[in-house]
Amino acid sequence: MKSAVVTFPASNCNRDMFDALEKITGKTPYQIWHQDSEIPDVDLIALPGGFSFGDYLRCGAMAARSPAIKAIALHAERGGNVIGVCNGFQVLTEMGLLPGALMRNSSLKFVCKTVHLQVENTSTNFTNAYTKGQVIDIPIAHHDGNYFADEDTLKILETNGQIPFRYVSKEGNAIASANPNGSQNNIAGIINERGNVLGMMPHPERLIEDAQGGTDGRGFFESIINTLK
Amino acid sequence: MKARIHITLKDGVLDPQGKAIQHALGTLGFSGVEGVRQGKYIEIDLAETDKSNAAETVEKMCKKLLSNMVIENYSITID
Amino acid sequence: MKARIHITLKDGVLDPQGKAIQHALGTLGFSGVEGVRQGKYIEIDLAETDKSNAAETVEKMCKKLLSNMVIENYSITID
Amino acid sequence: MTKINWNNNPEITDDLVKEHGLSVDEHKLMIKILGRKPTLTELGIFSVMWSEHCSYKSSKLHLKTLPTEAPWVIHGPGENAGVIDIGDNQAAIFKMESHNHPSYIEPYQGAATGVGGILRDVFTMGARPIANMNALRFGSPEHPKTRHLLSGVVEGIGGYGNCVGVPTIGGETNFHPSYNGNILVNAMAVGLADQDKIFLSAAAGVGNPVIYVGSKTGRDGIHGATMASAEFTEDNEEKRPTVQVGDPFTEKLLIEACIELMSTDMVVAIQDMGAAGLTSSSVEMASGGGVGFTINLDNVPQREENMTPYEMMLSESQERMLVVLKPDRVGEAEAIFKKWDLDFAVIGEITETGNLTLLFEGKTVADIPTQPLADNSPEYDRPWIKTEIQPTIDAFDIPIPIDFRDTLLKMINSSDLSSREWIWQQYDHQVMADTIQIPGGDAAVVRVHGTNKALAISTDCTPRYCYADPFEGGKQAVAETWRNLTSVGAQPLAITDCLNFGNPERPDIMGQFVGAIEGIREACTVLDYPVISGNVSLYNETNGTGIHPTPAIGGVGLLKDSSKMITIAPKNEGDVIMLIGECTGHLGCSLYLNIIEGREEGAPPPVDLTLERKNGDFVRTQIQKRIITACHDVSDGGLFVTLSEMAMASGHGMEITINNGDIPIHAYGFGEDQARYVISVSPDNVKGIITAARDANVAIKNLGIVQGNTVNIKNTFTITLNELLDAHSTWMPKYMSNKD
Ligand SMILES: Nc1ncnc2c1ncn2[C@@H]1O[C@H](COP(=O)(O)OP(=O)(O)O)[C@@H](O)[C@H]1O
Ligand SMILES: [Mg+2]
Repeated sequence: MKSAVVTFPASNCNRDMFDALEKITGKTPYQIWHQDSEIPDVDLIALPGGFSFGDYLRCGAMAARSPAIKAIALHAERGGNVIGVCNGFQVLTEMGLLPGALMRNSSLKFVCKTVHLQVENTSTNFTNAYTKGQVIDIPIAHHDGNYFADEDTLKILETNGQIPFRYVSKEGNAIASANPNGSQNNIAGIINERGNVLGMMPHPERLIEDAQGGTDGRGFFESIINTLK
Repeated sequence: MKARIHITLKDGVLDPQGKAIQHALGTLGFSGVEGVRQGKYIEIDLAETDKSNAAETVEKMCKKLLSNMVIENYSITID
Repeated sequence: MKARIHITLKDGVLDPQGKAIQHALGTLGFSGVEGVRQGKYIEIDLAETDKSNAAETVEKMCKKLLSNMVIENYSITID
Repeated sequence: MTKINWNNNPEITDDLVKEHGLSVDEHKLMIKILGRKPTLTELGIFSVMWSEHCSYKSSKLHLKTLPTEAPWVIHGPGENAGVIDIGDNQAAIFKMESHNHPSYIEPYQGAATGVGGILRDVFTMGARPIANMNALRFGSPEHPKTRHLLSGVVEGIGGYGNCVGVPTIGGETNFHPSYNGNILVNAMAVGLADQDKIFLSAAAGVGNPVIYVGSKTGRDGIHGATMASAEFTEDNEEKRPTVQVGDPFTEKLLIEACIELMSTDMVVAIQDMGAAGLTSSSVEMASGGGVGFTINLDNVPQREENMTPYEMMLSESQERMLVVLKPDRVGEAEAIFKKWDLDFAVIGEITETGNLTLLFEGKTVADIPTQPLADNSPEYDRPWIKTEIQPTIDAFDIPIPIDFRDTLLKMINSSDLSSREWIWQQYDHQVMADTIQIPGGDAAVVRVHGTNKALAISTDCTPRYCYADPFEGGKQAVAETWRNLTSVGAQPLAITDCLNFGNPERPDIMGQFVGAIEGIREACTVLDYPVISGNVSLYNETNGTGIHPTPAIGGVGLLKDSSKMITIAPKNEGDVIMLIGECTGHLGCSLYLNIIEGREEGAPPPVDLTLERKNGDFVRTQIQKRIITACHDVSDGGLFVTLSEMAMASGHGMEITINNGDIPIHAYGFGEDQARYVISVSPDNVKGIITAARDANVAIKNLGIVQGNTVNIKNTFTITLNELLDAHSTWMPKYMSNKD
């Protein structure tokens, strides 16, 4: 699988994403600078976490107006896979590739911890390596992960299975106490209707080796590889 | 010229900051606070000297960058 | 009553957000932007019906919670 | 003789000199160095260079006595940060620094800029920062400002560190009324570099360009003296010092741009602009290299209008660096900073005069020989008196609790011993994907990227011990970091210190300082654990009451094989819990005495450094052999607290039998004797480790086994894990959600 990682000014998980992709796919990813207007032909473009442009004004807002964004949108339009993790998810919503917005956490505090996620839909490009209903542990680290969309949008997301991941309790219940940021319907990640663009707040790239405390993040990258087979 | 822009959340969009302020005001003993909404206030100094040109430019700035139309409204004053 | 509060950075205090916005507007092709400052705009709905009481209360709110007096100024309008 | 522009220059009166914090003798010395009266700009430069903060005038004499060398030390104190060899041509670079006063005035920005400053000290040497730590002291929880300060400081540290993408992986947090009016915010940064790519600050090469990069200069944080001299400036605008605001976005760009610049061979010298900004950076670079600098202040990127030379030289605007480049490389360097959207300006060049010569609007506004300015700064041997030794408290004089359950729960639900998760959850402790031990254990551990090695880091100090006995307290602070590094299996290598004390002009405070330094010296010597960088923060007091002496120590150790790292959590039911070291039941100065009896008194536990070394070396060896599977040193709260913390971390209970002999059980369980560790080993290895301990002459005791879901200390108490977790985890969130 050929992949590329985009770096915006003050992206800070670009190296982590790059390393994870390199380790799991066995191929060195391309690096895209936010000012590149042309991007290589790849199977996956990853928008990493961080604080692009300091998260000033709104998280992801300035990054979503970068020169590289047009090419990324075109890639998605042609059916190419795009993932956005954390700040990358915020950029995808600001670009309009995914619906809704990510608001300040309801606690108003940055939160870094490991949460339980339930994989609800395993027929997507990004989740097929997991089993349906599986509860996985993944770290989160964000200040603005509180997903918001209007009711109509939420309804569509729910009925189309566009919510592959939800914050749940250890037992797999999407209850309020398992929700780390106030997201509507405990949403941790969403996918576009066509199924080739995914945004999620948790960081799978931080959990791909035992030394990091587990390997629950691997399935996410392995799914994309499976899709391309 | 100076443009003053108010960016506020649309009705129906939840406002975690406003909610938290309202709660905090309550704990501080302020009663009768029925609602709090937090928005942004941006001041821009422009080289432009024509008011309507300025308004037009700032309108574009809001659409292109300053506000997120999915969740926010904006209003502009020029002086 | 409704109180509208503007919270802005004091003169001379660095405004990283404003600076970044100014820069971004430049890259988007807006010229003639000479300065950008970002502040907060807060709307509070109050049960209070007396304007001067309201003003007094909101003043207290600003001092106690809403603004950081070390680096920020505030201004209040009531209507 | 250079012509000096006397226009707009006020007469330098004695009052003005005094307002700049300089003594009569210092004024005379200044005139002697210059051979004439100073200009206002020069007075400002002297005043900041000779301030306690920059010149270490009260502390130098004593700091010189600290051990700073070892075969693995590459650069000790004197550079921006210390550098140690960690093998394979790699180096760890670290330092700790205080930002106490700014954090009290504006907790968010004060703490944030503290993090920014210490990061720059580390990456200016060519290192990529890989970990942040923070050592925090707040006033009593009941004090009306504590909640606000704690919340702001933590948010500020997170706001900055999270954005720049350096994980904040540990620290320590104390509450005590002595910090009510003067909190301590000490930030430590650790970086990684190749040994052949370390950059120093000494400038060289007459004619080489001096470059300013980063953010523009504003009137931020200008020395308080400006207030007094405001009437001398041209415009009448209010000139009170403005709070420095951190811009982590710019810092992140600066890190990346500097690392990119330093990967080339263009850089001759580089230095961050820290305290006293452009002044200290240019003076240190010039004097360090025995050269002069001519700077044209008109070329300094400025954020505000009508800035005077005085203001530019004294501004503490953040996120700025000074670089000396090789000739003819300006274009290449500029391209890098342009790519990262940072200000870049050639502001001067290296001269052979040895002077710092400042030009402004075509005139010379200052011309100071840098060598005497930097090196002949005053040095004081301040009078001091030795701290009175406290009596040793007899454990038999301390009542035995009626209910041990309540006692333990009360202790772990206290401000001193409760979980700090509320704090570290606000820090991204995993960015860079190399954190292999997150906060909550003894030492934080990060992998050396792309290798099998890892660095262990811990910050420690027990101020109540230091107050009772600065010498023992100084020893203990060093020993505790050493123990914490040992507990995860690392070889401790070196420390940085951040010495926070009250007013050095008071002989009792100076006595605390001298005592603590002696203790640190002794511990570093015996443990082979040199001081490679540090910072002194004096005058930490309000209304004449000093803080508890707080020599915060940051220790760094190396794990050559990171797979051998262990945590405080025993893994398996049936594992055997053992105690290394001796219990004498020392309750003086203990948290038990404080929390349960409300008494702060007595001698602190003595630190036997030879014993520390022997026990620690034994533990480390057994971890390296994979015999010990979990380890936690015994510190605040004593043995019962240590056992509880291990149980909570593991999710398993324990069955423990205590043979306390002649020692009262509460003293055995809550005493704070040093040089102790609780370990777990698999049943198969018990015999072996007992033999090995006997051979090494190390005290070892079998305490019990890992089992069930209660911590059961036979004949003393039984508490379920849930009760423990509830007590331990709730204090801080509850405290912080209670707005007042
Ligand atoms: N301000 C802080 N920031 C991050 N971690 C902290 C902070 N304060 C305490 N911790 C973490 O909480 C744990 C317990 O701290 P402490 O009781 O000081 O440990 P020890 O007694 O082993 O030195 C440690 O892992 C420490 O790193
Ligand atoms: Mg410890």
